Amino acid sequence: MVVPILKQGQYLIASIQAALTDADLLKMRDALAEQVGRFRSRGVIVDVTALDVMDSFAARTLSDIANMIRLRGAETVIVGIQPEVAFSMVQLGLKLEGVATALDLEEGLDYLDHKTRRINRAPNPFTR
Amino acid sequence: MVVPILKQGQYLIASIQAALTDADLLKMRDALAEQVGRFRSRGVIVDVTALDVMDSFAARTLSDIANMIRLRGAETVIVGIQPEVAFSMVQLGLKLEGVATALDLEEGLDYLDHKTRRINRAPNPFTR
Amino acid sequence: MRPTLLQDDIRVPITSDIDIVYARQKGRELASQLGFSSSELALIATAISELARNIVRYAGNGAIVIKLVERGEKRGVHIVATDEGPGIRNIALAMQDGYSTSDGLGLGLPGVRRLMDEFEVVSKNGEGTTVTIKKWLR
Amino acid sequence: MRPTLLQDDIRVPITSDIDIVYARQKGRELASQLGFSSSELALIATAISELARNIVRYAGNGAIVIKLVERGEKRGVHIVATDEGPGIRNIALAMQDGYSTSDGLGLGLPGVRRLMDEFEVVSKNGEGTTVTIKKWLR
Ligand SMILES: Nc1ncnc2c1ncn2[C@@H]1O[C@H](COP(=O)(O)OP(=O)(O)O)[C@@H](O)[C@H]1O
Ligand SMILES: Nc1ncnc2c1ncn2[C@@H]1O[C@H](COP(=O)(O)OP(=O)(O)O)[C@@H](O)[C@H]1O
Repeated sequence: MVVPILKQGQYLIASIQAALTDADLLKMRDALAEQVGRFRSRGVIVDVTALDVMDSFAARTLSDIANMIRLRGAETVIVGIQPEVAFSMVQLGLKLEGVATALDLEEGLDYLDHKTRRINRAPNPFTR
Repeated sequence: MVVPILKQGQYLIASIQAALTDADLLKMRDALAEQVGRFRSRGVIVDVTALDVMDSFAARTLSDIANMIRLRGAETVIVGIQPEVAFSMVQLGLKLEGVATALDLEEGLDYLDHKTRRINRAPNPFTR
Repeated sequence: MRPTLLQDDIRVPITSDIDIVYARQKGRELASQLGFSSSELALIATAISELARNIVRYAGNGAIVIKLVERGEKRGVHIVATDEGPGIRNIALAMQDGYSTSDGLGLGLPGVRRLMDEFEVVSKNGEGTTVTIKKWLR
Repeated sequence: MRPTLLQDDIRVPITSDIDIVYARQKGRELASQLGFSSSELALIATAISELARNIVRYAGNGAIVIKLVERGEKRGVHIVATDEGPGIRNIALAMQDGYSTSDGLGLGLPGVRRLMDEFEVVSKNGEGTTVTIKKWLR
């Protein structure tokens, strides 16, 4: 199952499905790194609302993605980690350190708007 | 005894009582993880002013809470650790690493305002 | 006291990464019949995911067996991850947070122990690894 | 020199997590009669909390006995946490910071030793565990 990646304005939005294999996750990682360049995206949202389990491989891949995307000059935010998934992650010892998180898509967009505004947009406040 | 959780603007405030059992603490943890989503809160304050003892279970649960809440996209700050409780914690070897702390409720609110402002408020600098 | 079996067990052969997903879905399904909370189901599914991945990564193939069991008053789920791979050279090291012989996070085995109520690993050099975990209904 | 008892001791049966809170409150109450500072009372209550939780977690049930004692010039509080649980398999390991057979932080026993003036643990496989701790008034 391939993760659909949506281009929305300056951002890319990847929506992870429940039954995602390791290979699918790695494909998503590579697709995001490539498309950020192709579309000159400023930010990436990975929506994990539907994800049933965030194990150490998924957590590691998400943090790899955030690091790769940063090196490509864009920001990443993970949205939609459910309470029970957050609980399992914490018990397992996964922290997603250095990776931005937000409640849902809307908050994630807010985060990116803010995070990328400083750098990318409106160098002159009077033009806003 | 259930820990009362107050919604104040964008924040949730949980006030821990002295005689709190392990089960009460875990219930508070789960309630906070859930309510942060329901109320779209940006921050959580856990007020431990009244807590008589912070043992290894309480410390561990507070740091789990902070990690879970962060995965849900919000910030947590622990406020009101009393001097003698802090002293016991240090002797016991508890560090609350990676968990923000503040002197009291007021400082905690300040901390959250500052920590979440970046992301949430004042898209237009002239309205501030 | 040996736990008694509540119903037929499920055996998921593990040979590739699709099986990891399948095994954890099956585990969740079976455990939910006992009435575990959604948080507990997530813990159980996560534990299966970690053990199944270790089989694929370190042994190539093996199996996950999931059962519902009863011991005295308690009912729970009993999961065995087994393979005939190279075995774990140093179990004490493998149980430490952060220890990995591959490029993993090294949180799988110690993390699974934290997630479950009971945890046992038996491994013999060159003969394989068996990890047995249990979670009891509260 | 054996310490002499200053007044009746208090015995708190420990079977569930409510008893942990009750035991530490009782310990604080009794110790405060000797005139311990609030910092010392917090240390004592914390130590009781850790030992009581270990009883609930590892032995299922047991008791905490709290006494005020006198030895020569010194007066202090003397606490015994006792259970007939499985015992501590390896005491040397259990006394190390960070060692836990459950998902604990592994700071309970070594931490309690740091909190108190005297600390002793006796444990026999299959027969239970007794931890005795003392804090003297300065
Ligand atoms: N089924 C297995 N067969 C052989 N070795 C294993 C197996 N499972 C785990 N190991 C060994 O134990 C180490 C720790 O495993 P784990 O804690 O799951 O972390 P990770 O898989 O991230 O390395 C692995 O790096 C590997 O060397
Ligand atoms: N009363 C007890 N009965 C049996 N085992 C115990 C008892 N108390 C402690 N232990 C063992 O000693 C280990 C270390 O205990 P402790 O330092 O309190 O840390 P934690 O409880 O966080 O594991 C425990 O993990 C357990 O294996």
